Amino acid sequence: MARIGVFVCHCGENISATVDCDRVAENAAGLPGVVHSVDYKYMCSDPGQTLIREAIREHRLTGVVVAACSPRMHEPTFRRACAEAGLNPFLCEMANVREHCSWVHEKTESTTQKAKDVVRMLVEKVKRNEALQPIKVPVTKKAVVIGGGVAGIQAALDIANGGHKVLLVEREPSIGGHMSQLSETFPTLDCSQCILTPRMVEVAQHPNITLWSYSEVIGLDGFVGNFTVKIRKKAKSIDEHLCTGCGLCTQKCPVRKIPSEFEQGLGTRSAIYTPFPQAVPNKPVIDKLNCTYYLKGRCKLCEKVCPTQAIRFDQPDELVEVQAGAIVLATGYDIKRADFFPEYGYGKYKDVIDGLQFERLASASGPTGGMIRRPSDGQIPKKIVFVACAGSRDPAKGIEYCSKFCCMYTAKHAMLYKHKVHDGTPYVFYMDIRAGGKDYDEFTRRAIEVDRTQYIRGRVSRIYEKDGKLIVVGADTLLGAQKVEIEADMVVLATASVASQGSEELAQIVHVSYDRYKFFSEAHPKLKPVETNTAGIFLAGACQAPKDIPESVSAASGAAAKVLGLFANDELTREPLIAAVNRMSPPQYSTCIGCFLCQPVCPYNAIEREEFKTRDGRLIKAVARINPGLCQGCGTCVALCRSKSIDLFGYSNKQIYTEVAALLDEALV
Amino acid sequence: MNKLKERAKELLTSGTVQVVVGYEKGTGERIRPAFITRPEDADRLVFDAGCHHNLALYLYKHETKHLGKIAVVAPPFVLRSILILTTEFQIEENRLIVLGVTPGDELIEFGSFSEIETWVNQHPVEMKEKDREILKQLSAMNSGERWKFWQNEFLKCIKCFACRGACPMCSCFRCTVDYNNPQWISVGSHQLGNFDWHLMRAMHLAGRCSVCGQCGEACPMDIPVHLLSFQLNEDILRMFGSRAGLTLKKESLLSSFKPSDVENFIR
Amino acid sequence: MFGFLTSAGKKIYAPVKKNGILTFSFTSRFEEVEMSYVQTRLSAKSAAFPKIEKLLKYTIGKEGQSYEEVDVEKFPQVVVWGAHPCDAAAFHPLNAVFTWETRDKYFTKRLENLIVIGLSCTSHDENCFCTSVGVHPGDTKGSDILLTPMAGGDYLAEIVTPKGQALADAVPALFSAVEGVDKTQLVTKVEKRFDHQELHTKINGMFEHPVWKEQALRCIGCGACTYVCPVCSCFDIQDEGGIFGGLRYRCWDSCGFGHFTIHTSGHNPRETQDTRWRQRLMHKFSYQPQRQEVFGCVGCGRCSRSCPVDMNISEHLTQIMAL
Amino acid sequence: MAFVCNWCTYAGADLTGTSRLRYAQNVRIIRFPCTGRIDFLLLQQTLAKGADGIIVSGCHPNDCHYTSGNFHARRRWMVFRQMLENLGVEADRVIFSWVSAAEGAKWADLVNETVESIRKLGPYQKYKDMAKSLEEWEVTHE
Repeated sequence: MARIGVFVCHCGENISATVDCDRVAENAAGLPGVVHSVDYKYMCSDPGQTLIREAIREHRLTGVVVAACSPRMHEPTFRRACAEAGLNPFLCEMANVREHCSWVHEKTESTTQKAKDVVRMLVEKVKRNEALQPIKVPVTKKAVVIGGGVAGIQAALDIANGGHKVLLVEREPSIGGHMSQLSETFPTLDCSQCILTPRMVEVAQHPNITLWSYSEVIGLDGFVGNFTVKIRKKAKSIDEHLCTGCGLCTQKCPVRKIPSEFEQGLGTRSAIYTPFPQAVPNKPVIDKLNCTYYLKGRCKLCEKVCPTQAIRFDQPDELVEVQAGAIVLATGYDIKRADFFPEYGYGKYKDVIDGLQFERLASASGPTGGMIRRPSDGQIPKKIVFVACAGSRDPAKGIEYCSKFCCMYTAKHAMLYKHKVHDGTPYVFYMDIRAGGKDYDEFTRRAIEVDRTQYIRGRVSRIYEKDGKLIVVGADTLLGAQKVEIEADMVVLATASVASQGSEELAQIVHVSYDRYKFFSEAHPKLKPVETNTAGIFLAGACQAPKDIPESVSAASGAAAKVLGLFANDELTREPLIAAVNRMSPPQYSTCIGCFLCQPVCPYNAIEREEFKTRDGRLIKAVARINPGLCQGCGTCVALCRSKSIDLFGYSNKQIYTEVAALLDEALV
Repeated sequence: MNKLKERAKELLTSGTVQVVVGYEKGTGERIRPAFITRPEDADRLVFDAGCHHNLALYLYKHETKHLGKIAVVAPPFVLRSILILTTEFQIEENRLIVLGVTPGDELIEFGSFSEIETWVNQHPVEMKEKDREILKQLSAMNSGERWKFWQNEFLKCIKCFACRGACPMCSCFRCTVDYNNPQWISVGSHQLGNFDWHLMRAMHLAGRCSVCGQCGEACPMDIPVHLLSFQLNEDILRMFGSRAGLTLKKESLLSSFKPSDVENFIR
Repeated sequence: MFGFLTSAGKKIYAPVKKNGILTFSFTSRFEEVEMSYVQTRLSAKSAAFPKIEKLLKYTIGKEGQSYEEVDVEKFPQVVVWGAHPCDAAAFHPLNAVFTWETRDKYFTKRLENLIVIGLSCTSHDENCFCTSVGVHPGDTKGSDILLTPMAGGDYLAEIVTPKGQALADAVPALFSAVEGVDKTQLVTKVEKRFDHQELHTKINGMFEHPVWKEQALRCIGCGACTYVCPVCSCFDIQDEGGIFGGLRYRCWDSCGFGHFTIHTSGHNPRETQDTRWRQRLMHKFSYQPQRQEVFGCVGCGRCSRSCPVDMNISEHLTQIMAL
Repeated sequence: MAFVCNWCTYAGADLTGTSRLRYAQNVRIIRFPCTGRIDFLLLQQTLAKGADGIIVSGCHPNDCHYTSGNFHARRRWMVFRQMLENLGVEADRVIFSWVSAAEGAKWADLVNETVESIRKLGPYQKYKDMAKSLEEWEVTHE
């Protein structure tokens, strides 16, 4: 039999000024099951809490209702007080008679009546509450970081420096990402590789970091604190332990004309290659699609020249399962390439290039040794047109967002060009200059005012070739949409930044949601920017939306902080207010029939399939099961379930029905 | 019809299936579901426009599954039901042979469920003239008149659950009405209990109804319960542009959403 | 007669066409009453065993629970008007169940307050099989007065019970003696398909017979047959209301439902539909005759008519007899 | 009767309190984790138990604490409301709204407007009569 205690708070005069508290307490005392009912000036004060604790012991209470302020304010306080007195904290409920009653109504009889009603509802609810135990799940203190660009590197280092093991998975032969391709960085114009490569080396040497390059995540099971990550380590065709990275094989390889990915096709590489000289790990891989041995079955020149006999042509792909407690996604971005801009002649005219290609041209380690030369004939261009927003902010191209860092790098490109080709003239077609950021606006101003870049506000409609020149046709909207034609030697398109290739597949593998542009979605756009809707999976860098380096790095550190916070606990403790599917004896096992309509409803992919089989393995029935590690307790599945097989602890069908009934049924007191 | 009988005979003789679920002649002019397990009984099978039972409801019952692999005689509404039940994991494609039949005496044997998907999309549903007529009358009524109409109809209800029994989508082992803590829906056949039951049933069929009309056909008290679902189906088509039973995509109406869903009543 | 009964404060329960279907209903207007029909949708059993019977009103208060029972003395005086012999005969097996071992005060009180004016059948359809279960179209069993239509619009009235006699005595003007009427010529002839005593003997030993499985395959497990049946007497007790009080009532239940016998544990002794179908037939033709010396079927054929999947009971019984 | 989600509308109603805005007294709030949790059966029961009007409120679209609960809820209400209309129930007695944690004033307005509009409609006698059918049950029903 229920023994409920009701505690009515005056909150000084906040409640008692309009609600007749002693009558509320008196009324509650008359409710079935209520054995103790008092009012007091300040329930949340120490003496107030003592009052509750003593009453629990003295009256052997099985439930407590505190009629006071909003539960969003003091529910934890009172639940703790109950726990201290030995009552399960989930057997304590609060009736909100301040924010929802005394503060919003005049002092009248019906205000007191409302308080009585609310108390009655909660008294009946609490009778049906169950003692719940917090959910505890152990935490595997190892993180997997997917993607080895600057964000992944930063996240890995931060976690590793926090004292936890990290596995960094990169699909390319080397880490470094797009940042390693950049020449200088805005707004300081310091050399990109100079600041990045020390970090890359630190990753390679860090005792807490394991680096698997040339590897991809192909599966994920489990939940926060307890993930199992399936990874394919693609065959590099070399024995990494034996290889010293001397580079002889790459020099001798007869296949040399492969367009280099790192050089954005402006340079070439061999079939056995390291992407760039500062690569980490600095050990080559064989590109099976271009290697003569793999294509024709002979050659093996690299094997012959290798001083340590490290070449392994028969090496298979390796599938590995790794246990991890947290995952950081840092898969970065791509830029839109050829065919996307037929009107600009991209892919048709050699001298129409994209921003990353210009970075390589401007880079001291690039194919031209840092000289700005036209890809077509190696001439130094005297006029370059930079086109900002090539694809971005263009609903017609299906990309409505701003790619964010193009304004800045276009200004940087113009400056770099001007610094290298003093008599050259850079033009920039732009829609708006978006230079919000520390020292950013000053930087673009410098490009305009000091380096005399010609900024033209308007869009380019067409680019065509005429007598070896590229004719750029556009409009200057500041001069009343006047038509502008520029005879340029080279055109650089700041093409839209898009989600990196394979993002959608990865999102599906790891069960995080993604937006319509395939960028991963954060759990809350403002307050949970690095969390995903799957607990234990975090976002770093441009895989979430276009981000520049400082932003990517801060997001990465943010994600790392979240991981470290998670790893600070041996066990995860969560409020047990989660859903569960019922179970019963065979042959039904559950009233659930396994229609799994609840599965797509769950934002957390917490609903799994549980199969019951005979001893010889024949399936008897498949029913839904809710993974307590993943469920966040929204209850959408509960409302959807036709057979009422799912219920939600803390907001069970019984409890909420009772609240309605307690209010609307004619009370007998 | 002869083709159907022959094919059924073949399937049973070769042991490809152990039972053919189809239609046979019943009492007087009535037609009823038939379970043919012996080749020689295949001659009992009939098919014409009067074959109204939705046989899909037998396909997941363990009494039927127990017999072995099943072939089912499937007019269009059964085909649609099969698709819905497949998306709800109640029917497995490899345990079923579907013999599609049309009033035009065609026999279409579907090689795969995706072929069914294609076929049903090419052959849209048509409501019976009589049903359309009543729906028209109902939508011309004002709210109070509609209330009166349905209250009058529900007065007849005896809560025998024939509507539930005849519906393949009512596949639950335990119905909401059997759930008693709390008792959402009264078991008793009083006015409120009847009203709540029919409202709940129609809601649970929202986006899942194959428009076979069997719930109304089964009612021993002649309550046109199927019209509740028919009307809602039309509304759903208008609101969301979708009809149930035309796809194998696991995306039921109420278990999915579009951020662009448009309503006009939320303040 | 009708007018007399209404004015005498009795409620008349008669076949009336309502919302498109012919069924027993309370009426005070004779012109509504159908006097020539094959069968009503629902039987007349509701007069004594309604689909909902309130039992008590309970309250939950500070001092615990309290309840107040329904006063059976307030049950109305009811006349069942124009029930066919099958319906009239059905009150006998119903009474046998409700007085078996314990006397159900609700049913017996209602039955006590009941006068049954029967109406012999002048027509039947393919579902009727009363003659096979020991009832016939002019059977007086269960009626207090049995009317049989005669040529010219008059009725042959047989006064069967003292209750009937008392009624006849109250309105002597309506009755006149006749002689030499051959009732068998006035009523319809229903072909006898099997003998119920033989069926009883046979079905007793058929518990494990495979025929149940075969017959029940198409059964969809609804309760239509049991709810329209004039003899089926299973009920469920429900408490309904809020958390401070409510009503306890009983309502019809059906052995055809999958949940009819399910235990709290989830175990169900009648796991499959064939065991439920077997129960229905065994109960009517084996257990009831054994325990209460009465058959649980009067051959009205309603279950066959209302079955959504044409589970024709007489056909199934004939099949069983042929085994 | 008001059914609200914990994260937006409940907090919004708290804000109404903190801002000391006044509104009509005849509303009682029940807290849910999310509008997605609110079963249409509960609305049915609430009407059956004699409520004259219901407010259902939660986070604005895209603001759901659980990402998508309110989107699912919205679809459910679209269908349910249509169903009520088809059955001749006065659907305007069930008011749906999005009230965020910052919209304390909107909450006060919503309650006042709802109470006003329900008052115009009067007590929902038809539904109450239907709900009383068991209590008044006699054998006169067939």
